[in-house]
Amino acid sequence: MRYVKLKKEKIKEFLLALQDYGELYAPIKVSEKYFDFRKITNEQVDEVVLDYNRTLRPPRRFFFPEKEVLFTFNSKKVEMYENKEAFTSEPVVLFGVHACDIVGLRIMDSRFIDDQPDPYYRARREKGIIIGISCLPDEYCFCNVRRAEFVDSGFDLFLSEVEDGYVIRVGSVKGHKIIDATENLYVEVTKKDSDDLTAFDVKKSKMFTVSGNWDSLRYTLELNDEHPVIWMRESEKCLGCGNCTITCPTCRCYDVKDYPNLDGETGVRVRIWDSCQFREHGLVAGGHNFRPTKESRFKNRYMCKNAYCKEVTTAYCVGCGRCTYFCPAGINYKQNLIEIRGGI
Amino acid sequence: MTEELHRRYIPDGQDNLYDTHKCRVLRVYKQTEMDKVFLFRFIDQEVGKNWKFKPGQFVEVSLPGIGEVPISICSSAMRIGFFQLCIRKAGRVTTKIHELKPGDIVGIRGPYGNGFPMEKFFGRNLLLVAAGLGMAPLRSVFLYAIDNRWRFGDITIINSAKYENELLFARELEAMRDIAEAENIQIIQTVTREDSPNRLKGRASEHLDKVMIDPKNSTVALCGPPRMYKSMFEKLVEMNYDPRRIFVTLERRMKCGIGKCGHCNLGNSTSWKYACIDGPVFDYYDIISTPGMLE
Amino acid sequence: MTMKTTIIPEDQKIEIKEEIKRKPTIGVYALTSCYGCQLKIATVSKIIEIADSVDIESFYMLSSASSMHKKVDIAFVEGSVSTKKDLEELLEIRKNSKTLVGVGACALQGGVQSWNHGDKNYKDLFENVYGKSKIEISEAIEAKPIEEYVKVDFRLPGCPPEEEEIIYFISTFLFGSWPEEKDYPVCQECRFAGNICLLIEKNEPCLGSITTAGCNARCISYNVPCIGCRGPVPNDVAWFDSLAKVFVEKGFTEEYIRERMKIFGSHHPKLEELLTKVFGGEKK
Amino acid sequence: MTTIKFTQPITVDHIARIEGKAGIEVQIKDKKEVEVKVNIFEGPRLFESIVIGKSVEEATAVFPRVCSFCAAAHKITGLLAAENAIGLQVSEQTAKIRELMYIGDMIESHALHLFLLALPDFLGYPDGISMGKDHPSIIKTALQLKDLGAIIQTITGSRYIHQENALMGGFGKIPTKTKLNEVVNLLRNSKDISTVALEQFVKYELWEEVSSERIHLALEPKNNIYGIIGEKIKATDGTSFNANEYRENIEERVVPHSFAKHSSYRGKRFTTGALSRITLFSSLLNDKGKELYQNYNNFINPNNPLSNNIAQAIELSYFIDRAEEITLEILDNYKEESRIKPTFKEGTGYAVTEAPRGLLAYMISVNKEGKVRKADIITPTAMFLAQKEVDLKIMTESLVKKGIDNPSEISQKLETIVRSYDPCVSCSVHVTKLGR
Ligand SMILES: Cc1cc2nc3c(=O)[nH]c(=O)nc-3n(C[C@H](O)[C@H](O)[C@H](O)COP(=O)(O)OP(=O)(O)OC[C@H]3O[C@@H](n4cnc5c(N)ncnc54)[C@H](O)[C@@H]3O)c2cc1C
Ligand code: SF4
Ligand code: SF4
Ligand code: SF4
Repeated sequence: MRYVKLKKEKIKEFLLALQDYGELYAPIKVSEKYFDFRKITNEQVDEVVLDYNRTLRPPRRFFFPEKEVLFTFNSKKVEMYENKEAFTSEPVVLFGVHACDIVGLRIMDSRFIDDQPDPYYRARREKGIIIGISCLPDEYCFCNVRRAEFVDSGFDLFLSEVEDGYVIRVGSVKGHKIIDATENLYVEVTKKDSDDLTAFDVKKSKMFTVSGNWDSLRYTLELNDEHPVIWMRESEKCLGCGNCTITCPTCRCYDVKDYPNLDGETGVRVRIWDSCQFREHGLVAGGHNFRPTKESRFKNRYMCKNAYCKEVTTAYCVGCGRCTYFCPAGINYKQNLIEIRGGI
Repeated sequence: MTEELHRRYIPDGQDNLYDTHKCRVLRVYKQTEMDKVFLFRFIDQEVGKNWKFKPGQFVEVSLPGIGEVPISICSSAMRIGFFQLCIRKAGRVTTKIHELKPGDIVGIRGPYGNGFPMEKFFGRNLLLVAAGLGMAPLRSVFLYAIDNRWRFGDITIINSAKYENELLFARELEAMRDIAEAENIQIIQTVTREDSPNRLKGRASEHLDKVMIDPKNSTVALCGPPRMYKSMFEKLVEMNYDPRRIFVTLERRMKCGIGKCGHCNLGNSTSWKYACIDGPVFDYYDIISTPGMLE
Repeated sequence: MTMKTTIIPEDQKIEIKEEIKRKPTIGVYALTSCYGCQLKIATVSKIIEIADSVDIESFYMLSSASSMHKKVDIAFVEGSVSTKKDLEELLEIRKNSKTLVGVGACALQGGVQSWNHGDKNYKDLFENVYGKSKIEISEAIEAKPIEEYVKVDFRLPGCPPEEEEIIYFISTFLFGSWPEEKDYPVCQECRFAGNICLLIEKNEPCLGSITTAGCNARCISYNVPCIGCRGPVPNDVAWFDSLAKVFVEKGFTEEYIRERMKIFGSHHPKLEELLTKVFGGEKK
Repeated sequence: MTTIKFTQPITVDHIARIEGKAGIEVQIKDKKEVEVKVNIFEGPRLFESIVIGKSVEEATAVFPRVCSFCAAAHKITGLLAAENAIGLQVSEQTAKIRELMYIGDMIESHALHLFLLALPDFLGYPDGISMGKDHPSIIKTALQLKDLGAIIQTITGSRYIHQENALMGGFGKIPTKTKLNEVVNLLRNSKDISTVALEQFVKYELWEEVSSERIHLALEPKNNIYGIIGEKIKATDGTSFNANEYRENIEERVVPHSFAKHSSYRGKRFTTGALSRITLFSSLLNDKGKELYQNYNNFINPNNPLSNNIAQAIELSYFIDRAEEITLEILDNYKEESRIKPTFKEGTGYAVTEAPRGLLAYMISVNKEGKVRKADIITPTAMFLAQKEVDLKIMTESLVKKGIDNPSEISQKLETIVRSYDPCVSCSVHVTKLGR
């Protein structure tokens, strides 16, 4: 690995420089409690927040947009024409991604690239630039037990906070090129910085409210598939609104819909994020629903998120805390998992 | 039929895995009031020549502007360049498919799914149990077995439906009766909801005792509505069929057919499966480790 | 020892008849409403394209050549049944149409005029406005969704409906297919839009989570909590009870919650049942 | 009494190309005595009753649903009355943005009425769409102007029908500067088409047969700029009264043939609308407006309802200028503001504004929790309905006198007159409590 150091006062310049590599997106404060990755123009670099808790919308949306035209078609000719947008669009430079979200993206990759690549996702992802940043957990975070509190791949650059700046780890050829081109921004990494990094890690690990790892959780969950209380009690509160899955950095479900035009001939085939919390997710022709109740849909998410993701970590959940933070019904996913586990 | 087919989602000559190949409808046969059989041929002969599938696999049929649906291939895997689909009019897309006439074109991608591991069936007796639309994928298995008759022991097929006029491929099976006898193939057709002079009465499971093949050394393939599986499975085990040699095919909602869209997930956190890539054919070990599969 | 496959008797082959293609005929009708749905249909940006691709037989707001008695392929009906005359007209429209699309909150949920459904006696409400005077032109009856009287084939929700959906409906019909119903809530689109959640953050009585999606969370994008104008999510997934509990925690009273949910949901068959689960038997 | 119907009673079951459901019924006795009824069978929606006991904030969200054509008018008038009831004073900027939104409604409604509902009568088409086939440039102009009005309402109110963004105390989100600048550009680009409607209508003569004396009522605009908001109502008979006295001055009564009530001003029938506004306040128009008014003065006969089309056409052009002015004023003093959350106390508030079709009056009374105790709405259509019936009667009589007895010819003419009023039937059936 290659390390350089960026002093705090150079952050702005660094962000401005990043604009040369594509459309820059970074976290900004959008309301009292919320942050979101938004497009950053030259005037907005000051608004970029470096110590946010979590963003409203997950980073996957930059590579797997909420709504995306897959094809335009001509129904008379029965022909479909690939939408080239994903291939021709500007690369996305995503600044300020937390470790858990980087793991989240790699989980997305495992389904969308590793095994028979989805061309749209891959095109966007391969040209995209990911710049990670270190963070400290709040009470919603449990990335540590998900083995997602630290990453050593999946980013181009990673900024780790030290006292007067950031130590940047370079994680890819693209990362090297960015550093090479902006060499004058950096200083050497010192022993003090290295000590700072360790101190930061120590501080961070002490802030987590859970410890160890939850690798065995999926077995516990399976054993509690018929838990007498928790599923019913919690799903009763659920609004079925899908906020948990939409904000989740690793949810991948999508629906495909054809939108015809008024000419009776052409139109678009679109994919839209779906959610297993919606009724139609498990519905098949003839009206049979494999997840007919709110409880069964509710449970499905817990099972999916805790299933084994052998390609990346140990589970599809990275412990970012979004599904609790953004649940209007105040359902505490982390707490529920703890309850099922019977301990932290 | 090699294992290599299983993971090859992108047919040759196509770089977008969601793109389709044009296929022309050659013939349309009415099966029942709700079901029609369509015979397709690839317009691009090259594609057609190289296009192979395994019994139990399915394709995504696409009508631009209406949508895409997964449909099991019901014809013999031995015929190159042609395939048949038996389609029930169930909703938006299938209704539109039912309006197709010979000469019309649809988009096809696939084949998808694991299909039946036919080579594991070789040298054994074969029991096929179909209920309703379940006959569609099992017909493919059945035709495969007939085409490769020497590789199998005795064969029994049970075809069931609610009413006589809903029995799929009933006439075809009927027409085969003579040959079947000569070939040691037993055909049982039964209806559950009415008395019919030509058919047996009752559910498929009620006629298992009539099956002539020896449970030992047999492979069973089940396909039908999920609710039939559980009792069927128990009964078969009771009758000494080897549970490890019972295969079922499952239906789930599917949008992509290739393990991306997430709709067909089933199971719980230790056995999280996608019906489209891990299935739709599942075996005993899947069944015991994946709750809800037989529901 | 192989056998030839695909033995299908010839007589099962299907006869092919060529259909003659013609433009579908449509009618746009109103019962009692604000005429907003018709206005919206009349003013969609692609109205000229629509007019080219279908034959508009009736459209009262736009054309004096309109008539209830003409046969049409697709009838778009807005408005609630609020008079005996409305009902007669509705039955006539149903009789003359192959497909009937209920349009808007009035037709589908009874509209805001149903706000008091189940609470106040209709006669009192009426007399409050008209006194005891007799109106002979037709008999007024309590506003009801059209589905209480006739079969509705498709539902185009909204107060008024969104342009995108109007075009989607007509386009699918032109393709010889039909539109898919949305049965997920506004929250989905609200997150897509990157809005903050007014319910969580501002404690606003947002009905997004029980309201049918399709508006791209229009109001919330303007910081205005959803009042549910697209009607409760269909297919029994509008969880009035769970949301009521959240509202109670935020300090809203039972009366307020019930009344807010009733603006566009008073005819929902499950509303009272689910609210009773939260608030107990007697409603205040 | 024998009724001699000279072939059959002339009835128009359902007048098309108006907003709402109404019919005309004409009885002609002894070839001269004419009785005309405008039957309004749009079902009642009882707005004033249903909001009782409800939170006033929700009530103001429901009021625009009285009518889609003037949703913004109902929204804003309702908000003003509600704010007056609790003594809430909004910021100047809020008032301006509201006025802009209201004008957007005016532009949209006038454009729709003039081009799509009224003009086909004159050009001889059953509807605007078939008219558009032969006159594509007219329909293009119509849609452009309608869009202009719609866009103004959308950026201010969130959409052009039922603008949820306008709330008590202000807006959920105020339009951005970028959006406002876009509107300014659109307005500027629309100036050259702003008089197309006027040029069309002045090709046709007013039917003199329908002229008769009438009283006009209109709101005296604040700041002496021709407009929408004001406090005092003036009448052409020289009288005037304050908005909060409207219930003492305008009386409503139920008639058996209509779910809309008939109104009178101090016992006399009267009319209201663009023609009334222009009759009373043409001197407050801007220069261009005044010029148009002068140039087409022959076509503006206060006693002829058909002149209302001309008045609307002049207004359409004027309000495009006025919208630009207001938008620029907003931009000049642009402030990031959030709305004032209302605090409730007991009170009664009145508001009268000029809706596209004329005076719109609201009274809302709330208790200390902010629940509606009483509400009262009088809509323009309810106000001019009685006068309209008289006009139709006069018209029929003179046609009969001339020996015209072809029912379809008569009914065609009558419909044209009805349309010239631009009646808003949905509005009119939500009417007030009786003056009990
Ligand atoms: C592996 C597999 C094999 C199948 N084989 C056959 C077959 O051989 N013959 C046959 O007639 N049918 C078969 N089906 C069922 C068939 O896919 C559905 O009947 C069809 O999708 C209904 O679509 P529709 O648009 O007509 O119905 P709608 O109810 O209008 O469906 C709406 C949408 O839901 C989706 N959907 C609904 N039901 C299903 C479903 N069961 N599976 C996946 N998506 C669904 C469709 O994508 C469709 O766009 C099979 C399904 C699966 C999963
Ligand atoms: S965010 Fe909360 S309320 Fe909404 S679906 Fe998820 S768990 Fe249910
Ligand atoms: S099944 Fe549910 S939890 Fe899993 S990826 Fe899909 S939406 Fe997310
Ligand atoms: S603001 Fe309303 S619509 Fe949006 S997420 Fe929250 S509850 Fe749902």
